[in-house]
Amino acid sequence: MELFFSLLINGLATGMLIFLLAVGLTLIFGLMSVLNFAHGGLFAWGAYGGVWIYSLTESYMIGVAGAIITGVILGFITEKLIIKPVYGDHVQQILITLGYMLVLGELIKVVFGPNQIAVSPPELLRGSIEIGELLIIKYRAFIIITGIFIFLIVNYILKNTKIGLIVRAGVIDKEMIQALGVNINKVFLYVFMTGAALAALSGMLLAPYAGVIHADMGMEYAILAFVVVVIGGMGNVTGSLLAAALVGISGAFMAYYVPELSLATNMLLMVIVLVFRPKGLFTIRG
Amino acid sequence: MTSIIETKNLGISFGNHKAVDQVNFAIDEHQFTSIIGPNGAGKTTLFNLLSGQLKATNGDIFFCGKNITKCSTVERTRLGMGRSFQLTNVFPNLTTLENVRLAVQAQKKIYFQMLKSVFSYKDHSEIAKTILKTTLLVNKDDVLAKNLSHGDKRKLELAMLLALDTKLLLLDEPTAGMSVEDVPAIYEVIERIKEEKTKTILLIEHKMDMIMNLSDRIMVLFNGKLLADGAPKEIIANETVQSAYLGGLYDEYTA
Amino acid sequence: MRVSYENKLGSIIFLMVSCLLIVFPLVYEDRNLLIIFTQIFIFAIFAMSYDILLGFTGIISFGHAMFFGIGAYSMSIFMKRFEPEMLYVFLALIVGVFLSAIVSYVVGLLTLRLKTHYYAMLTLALANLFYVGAEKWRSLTEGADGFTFRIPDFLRERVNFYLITLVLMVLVYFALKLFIQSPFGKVLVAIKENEQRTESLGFNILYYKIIASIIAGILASIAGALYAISLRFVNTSVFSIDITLDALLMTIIGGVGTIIGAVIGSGVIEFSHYWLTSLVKLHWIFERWIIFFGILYILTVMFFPKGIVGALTALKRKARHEKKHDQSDKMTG
Amino acid sequence: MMSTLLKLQQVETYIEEFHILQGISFEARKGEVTVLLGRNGAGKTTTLRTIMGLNKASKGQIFFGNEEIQTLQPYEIANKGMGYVPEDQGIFGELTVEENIKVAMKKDDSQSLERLEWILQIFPDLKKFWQKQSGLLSGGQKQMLSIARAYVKNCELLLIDEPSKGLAPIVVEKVMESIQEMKDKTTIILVEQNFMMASRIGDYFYIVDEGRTVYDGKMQELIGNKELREKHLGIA
Repeated sequence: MELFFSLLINGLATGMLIFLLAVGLTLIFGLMSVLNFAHGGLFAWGAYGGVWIYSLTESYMIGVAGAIITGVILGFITEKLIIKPVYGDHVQQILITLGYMLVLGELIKVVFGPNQIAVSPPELLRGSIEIGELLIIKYRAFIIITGIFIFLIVNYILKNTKIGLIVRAGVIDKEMIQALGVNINKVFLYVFMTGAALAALSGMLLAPYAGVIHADMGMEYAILAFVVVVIGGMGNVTGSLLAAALVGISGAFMAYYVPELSLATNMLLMVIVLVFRPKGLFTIRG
Repeated sequence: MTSIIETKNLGISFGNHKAVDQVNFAIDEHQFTSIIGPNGAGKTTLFNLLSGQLKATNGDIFFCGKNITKCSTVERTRLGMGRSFQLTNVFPNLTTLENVRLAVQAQKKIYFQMLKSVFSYKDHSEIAKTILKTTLLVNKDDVLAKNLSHGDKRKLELAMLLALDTKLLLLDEPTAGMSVEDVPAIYEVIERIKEEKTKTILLIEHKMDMIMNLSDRIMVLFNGKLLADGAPKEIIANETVQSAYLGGLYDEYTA
Repeated sequence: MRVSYENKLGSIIFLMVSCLLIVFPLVYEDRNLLIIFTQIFIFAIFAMSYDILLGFTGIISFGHAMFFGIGAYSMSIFMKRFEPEMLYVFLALIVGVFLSAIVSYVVGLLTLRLKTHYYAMLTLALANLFYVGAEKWRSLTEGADGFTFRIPDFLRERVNFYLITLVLMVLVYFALKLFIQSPFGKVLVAIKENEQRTESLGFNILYYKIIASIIAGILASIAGALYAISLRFVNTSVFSIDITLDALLMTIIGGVGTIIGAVIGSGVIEFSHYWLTSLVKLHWIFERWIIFFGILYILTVMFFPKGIVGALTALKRKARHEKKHDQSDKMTG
Repeated sequence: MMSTLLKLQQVETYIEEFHILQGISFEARKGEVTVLLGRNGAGKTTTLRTIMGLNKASKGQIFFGNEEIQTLQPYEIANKGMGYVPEDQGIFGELTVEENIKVAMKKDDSQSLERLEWILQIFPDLKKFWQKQSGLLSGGQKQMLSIARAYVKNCELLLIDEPSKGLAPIVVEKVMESIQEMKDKTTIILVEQNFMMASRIGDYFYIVDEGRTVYDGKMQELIGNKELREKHLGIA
């Protein structure tokens, strides 16, 4: 039982990190049908930017803020320079964003050096708490809570605010929302920046969890995020949360019981979903 | 006399909407039939059902007596049904000749040959060139399809269809989106095909003069149903058709 | 028949340059240059195989490293486990080709029905699976550390290996030229241009895509095997995304859909790589030469999507066009 | 004579290479219902889309009030006071009726709320299904929602594309009545194939053919003239 919970929490924590990455991907795709292969690069930059500020200020929270700001700024630049020129051309988008991913990774090495950097959690989040028999590592609990918190915020914004309403409507019919007086390009820019900020936050949260950060860390998580986006359905935030939890938890259990197959399971899941339910496991369309 | 294409209670629904509803007809070989009807009557949907782009929700389609309801697009083409599209649908970065040659290649069933150059298939090029002549595209062999004028693209579309050498031609608005000046050329091409008397043609069109001159028979679709079916003269005289076109209660004002 | 004329011209130049290259090691002895050229030939084969997918069939695969890696590991493991003899080199090649064919068949069957972005995503993920697999299966691969091995003496001779790779590249080039001029190749181009239309002509496009990806996979595996021989070392990096990116960079910078573009791209990139890293003494930034390529690549995709070869032919065509236009302007004007 | 609100001058539009509008000109006067008639494929829908900026005019000018709008983005045109009801209604099916309306309202100011209240009086069904997912509405209700949504956003000119399409006759009647009621509040351009419906609420008509206007006049004139109708609208 103890092992079960420990694996569950472990998996959930990973799942939340993937979810934060997947939110941006799924909304960006839903809104403008842009598939951003460089999303993992923004994730890595968030980690480096955040950790750098963390080490400078010795305040973890300022580090987190730094990561988010890094994400926002990079998101802005990326949308303007890389994504905007190739709206509507899928082939170009795919080719360009992958190349941009490469550049982002190399730029990290230029700015922060090619070696990996060790990161530890802040004082407050070190160690673990005991609840009865159960030993919970504090930092993991922190990630899970943050993840759920972010999900609730995103959900609240989508469901209850004007901009959220516009985003949801835009995902359904891009043309009509413009005919109702909404500048979709501006909305898309905001969504892109938000997505980038969340990716950066995810990277920053991962840093103390994994213990080290390195320039190529983006790809592995980006691939998991792709898996999650596909399983959850493009444009579906709740679907992404469920899928991320599924991928994270099944990954944790597989890694413990059949470590050789842990990654293969996720891939298999994605292949099955893509072949049989290309619109995603959690998508219901009327 | 067996008909070349026949439908029995053919229909398709999207949700609650019956786009094509209980359509029955049989067309004889070498007949020229036009399908008319207002927007959204289900003409293109009917074509999609016949050519296999869409699967029928009910009813059957027979081609030369064979039930083809479950056949794929590819199978139908190979059986002898060719269709042109409402939107221009050619290979933009290939030359006119290459476009047609691909269709000839498909007709000759050269599918997986990968060790011989296409240039060694002299007969293919010859056939392709003959067809380009029929479709008034002489001297345009070397032009990339994307650089053709809109009218010429539509002709190329017809040329590719002819190259497939199918018994049945489904022509979906060959003059759509065309400047007025370009229309007579397409008309001429279709007339030429008709005069060869080797093909059965089913045409969707709006240009009434064209339909009246070419058709042996006209079918009127309205709200997915076959409203009328007969010789052009009968159709003109048909009151129901008139009112369908003008929207419901036409007689209200004439009475 | 202007198109085929341009094609022939390209092939003739290619053949002439190849002949020069055959003589080259006899007249000029520079070990470094020999190695670079060998690398270029190997990657040219790899890039050409990628061009079959991207340039001719319009398939964007982000998992081409899969096949490169399979070839490289087949060769390395054979050389390590058995004697470094030519017999085993051939056996390893055959095994690598066979495995790649099977993998590309299965992958293709499962995924080639999907839309472009799903396919790209899935191949990226699958290649990553191989990468992780190689890292985990240490008993066979020794993971990221990799292992060295010995190769037959005949191949140890740099000039021999240089000539072998050169001849192979020339053979692949002409085989592919023939392939794309064949009825089959024409259908591939048709698929790239307009899938739906190709289908409505009566071609079963899934078969074509699968066969194209099998051919590309086989050639990539041969390139991978040669690569392993040239290094006498292998590690998991042969499965990494960087390898796929190399193929992407080379075909796109050289010019997609031209075959010769892949060769040119390989040359340009390998040479500039060599040149840029030699500048490290001047400034450390040149260690990160890949940045320059990344930026160059992005700019190419954005502004010259047809690469070097495409830009050159466009220039030529434009010049010819302007001439024509001048004349016709006079006529109508 | 009432003042002109919208004016098209020799507008040409291509969709890809399709030359759809080949120099169309017409005007809509304030407070009137202007009807565009013509057989399908004539370019009526494209005309509305071009006015809205969803298709770009390659030549010609479009004046809205005194302003040229053919180069503006769709959202800018919408914000100038244009409402658009597309042929397929353009309902956001996964959103509720309320959300569909709210997404169109710029602000919750008193004027917008007033408009909302008024339109809900005309379409009581919408009020009844206020919280219902709009994709589950009937065809007629979707049509009403689309019209209401276009109207609440301070719209001076309403473009309605074939509101009768795919609806049962009794529902058509209802939709038509409501459009008639809106005549006092806003100017309307209506594309319609159903001549009966168009003739009841239209003030002025244009006949569109081959992407041009070929005939125009007062609706009364068309109703009383069978020959004219047959020439331009009939199939003969």
